[in-house]
Amino acid sequence: MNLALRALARSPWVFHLSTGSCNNCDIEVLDCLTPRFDVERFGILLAPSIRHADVLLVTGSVTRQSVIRLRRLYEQAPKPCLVIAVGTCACSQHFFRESYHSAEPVDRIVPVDVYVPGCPPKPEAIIVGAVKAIAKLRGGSVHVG
Amino acid sequence: MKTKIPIGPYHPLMEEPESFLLDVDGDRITGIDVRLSYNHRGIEKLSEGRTFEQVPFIVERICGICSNSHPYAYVLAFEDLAGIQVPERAQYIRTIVAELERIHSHFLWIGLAGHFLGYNTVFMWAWKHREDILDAFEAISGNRQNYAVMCPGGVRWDIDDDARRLIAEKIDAIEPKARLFLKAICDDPVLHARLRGVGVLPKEDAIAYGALGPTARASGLAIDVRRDHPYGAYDRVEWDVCVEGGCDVLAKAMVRARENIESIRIIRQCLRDLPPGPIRVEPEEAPAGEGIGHVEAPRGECFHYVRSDGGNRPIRHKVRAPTFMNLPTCQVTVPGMTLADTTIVLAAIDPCYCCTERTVVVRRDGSRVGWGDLVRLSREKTERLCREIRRPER
Amino acid sequence: MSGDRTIARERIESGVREGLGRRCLALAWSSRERLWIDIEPASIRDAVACMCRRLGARLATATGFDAADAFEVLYHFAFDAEGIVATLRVRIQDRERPEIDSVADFLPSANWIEREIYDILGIRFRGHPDPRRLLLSDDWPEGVHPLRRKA
Amino acid sequence: MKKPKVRELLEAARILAAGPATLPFPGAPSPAPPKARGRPIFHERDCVGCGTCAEVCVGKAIDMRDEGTVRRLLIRYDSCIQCGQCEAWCITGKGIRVEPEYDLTTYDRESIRDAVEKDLVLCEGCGAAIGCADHLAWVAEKLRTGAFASPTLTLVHLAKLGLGRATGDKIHLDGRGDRMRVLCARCRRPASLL
Repeated sequence: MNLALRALARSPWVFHLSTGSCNNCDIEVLDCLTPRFDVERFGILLAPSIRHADVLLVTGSVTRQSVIRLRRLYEQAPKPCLVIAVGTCACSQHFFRESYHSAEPVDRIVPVDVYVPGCPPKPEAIIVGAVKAIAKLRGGSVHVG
Repeated sequence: MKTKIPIGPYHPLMEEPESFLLDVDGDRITGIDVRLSYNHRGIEKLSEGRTFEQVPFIVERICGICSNSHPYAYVLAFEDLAGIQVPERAQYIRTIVAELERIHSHFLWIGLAGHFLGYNTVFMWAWKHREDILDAFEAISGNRQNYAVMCPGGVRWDIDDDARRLIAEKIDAIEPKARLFLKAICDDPVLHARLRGVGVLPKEDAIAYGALGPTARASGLAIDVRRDHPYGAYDRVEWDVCVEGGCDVLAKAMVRARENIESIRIIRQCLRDLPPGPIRVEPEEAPAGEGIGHVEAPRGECFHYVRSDGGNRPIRHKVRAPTFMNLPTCQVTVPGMTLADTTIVLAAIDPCYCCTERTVVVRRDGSRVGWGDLVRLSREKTERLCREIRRPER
Repeated sequence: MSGDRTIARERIESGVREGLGRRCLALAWSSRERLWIDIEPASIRDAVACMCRRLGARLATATGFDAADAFEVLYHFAFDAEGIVATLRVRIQDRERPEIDSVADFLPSANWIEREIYDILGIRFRGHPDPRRLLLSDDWPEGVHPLRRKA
Repeated sequence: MKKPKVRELLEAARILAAGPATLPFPGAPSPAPPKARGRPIFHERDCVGCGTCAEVCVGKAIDMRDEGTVRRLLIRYDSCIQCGQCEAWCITGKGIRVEPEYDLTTYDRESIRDAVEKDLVLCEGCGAAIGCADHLAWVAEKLRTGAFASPTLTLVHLAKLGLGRATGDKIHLDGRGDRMRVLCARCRRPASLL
């Protein structure tokens, strides 16, 4: 593992992107930053811009209007970039599959590394997701490209 | 110098995507335009493919923060359509859950407002205390959010003695915190310097734009669905409608902080008076017809219209979320403000885009001033004010 | 409380009958708090003005509905002081070019409501001050309206 | 300026005295309360394979498929919104149960699923699936003596109890002599009337 990857694994910066969610997952993601769960103790920080981020955290069911933005943001992200899909919407779109304004699930648009299903997932589950993402990074099997 | 500044749709802290286009002259904002669609998911259409029993789960996912208000308005509309009388105990449980939700939503807002103003301690404290309410929800309904409490004809989860004790405990724990925030908003000089006279929505404009909830009540418009169109157990408990005449962001903050106290009062009385009995009636076949249900969500009136042709699915389900009416008021409140004040003025209506669009997300490209920059500007202003206010005391 | 409600109901009913006159085609109560009024599409501006200005109602929202043979637009008004929700129903018979007068010029709260109905049902509001797309995505095809029934 | 600051400092001191609010998770487990709605799990013993859960599932996460003599119910957790409808409507009340287990994180969303397989009863006349053996036996037990009105239910129930043979090879229907056989509704008509 090279130095950049090692540094990344020690303090991943996360860019949070909502592609048409109900807000629950987004709030649970923010909840992870608050005292009860406090992921900052693992060096995880929310990044203000995708260009500074190591992890793209996607919530929501990917609407028609947001699909281009999702693709573009992933292109702008410095690689390697991990993608975490948080919530059942982001994993499979569940009933939003049938909606006229839904595009495709996140993993058809960008490669997803870790899925965190749940509606919404508990903050604990999101933390497990982050831990698994870092473990994957250490294992070196991340999409680099 | 006149410029156009796009904000959003994606920025680091506001959890939802939205896009504002500000016309700016120097540091002053002269116009604002809003673009929705990023969060539009087509829920009204999805509803038509589900049975009346399943619809609450869909509307619950319109918005995570009002994940009780939308199902509540829907079941009221369904009960209006089918002429169902809901058991007394269910009415009380519905009221308790609705008020718990209001507390958690207002704490969330107070936290975010604190963050935008540069008081991150407030953000951390408010969100920490909010966890207590979420714990209570998890114990009653099995989920921290999306409680799935409402069902046509009653409620799905009972509040037994253990849950009752737990809720009472959590309420007792959160009350001093709610009072602390209320006092801070009442007498903190920095907050006053920062919020008074900012984002003014005169009463006439509030009426013209059809503002709802705390946004309307902060402009002296005394409307509250809970009192005006009583549902649940609201006409059986004592509480006050919180109205402020300030019309500015401070007044909106005051209304929310005071409503926390009122909600605690309502929950205490409901827990005390919780009558025994069944928690739901099996709804019979819905007749052809139409029904309207509306409830006071934390952000204002949440309005649902349901139409049936006698089958087991709605043929039309209309959802009107409070932010849909509140957001256009930014046409009045934002122009004339400085860039540093924009964040808090926009945040003051407690916008909820997922509700408004019931379904989508957006973003503009090209050079853009991010929400992050605006939050930074906002914080710098607070710091400056802090220094100015501190100085005479030395 | 119930006594007050009866008086309020009578007051609103007579107010509507006086204000709308012959434009009111039908008027019915479905329950103690729900009033339904049918009017002609041509008189929508007068009717909305009467409800909001003369009777002091608040426009809660409007619902568009594709009733197969016609389009319906339902304007829901809340009388907060009386605890009553009144609904004005208009039926637009022209399925090819459904049109109705906009009320957004004198009632800002109707602005987004009408834009939304245009997006999802394609009912054109004559004289709308800002008839742009509100809810649907930028790449949504023109002339397709998701809540219309398939012919 | 001073008074509010004193009040907030007091609060800060109180919080400091109360100790850390942060959960030790993931260092220590953080179990959800027993009522929490996590993932639903099939219980083979109590599931009768009726398919109600697939019918009521809001997220369409449960898939029901009949293949040969086996009915397969499959729940995909990447589509499950944990609403608990499947458990609420389960006809035995125990066939699918929502467990408070919340950690479903995975690298591959195809891997998170649970399935149950149930034996189908096929019509001896046409070979169409009538229902699951357990389901028919469950209905027969509910109906008690009333089940004797239906040879299909009776035969399947008796076979379940180890008395006799329920399903056999496909036969050629020739009138009332075939009434005491396991038949679907469509084949039952000619067998009873002709």
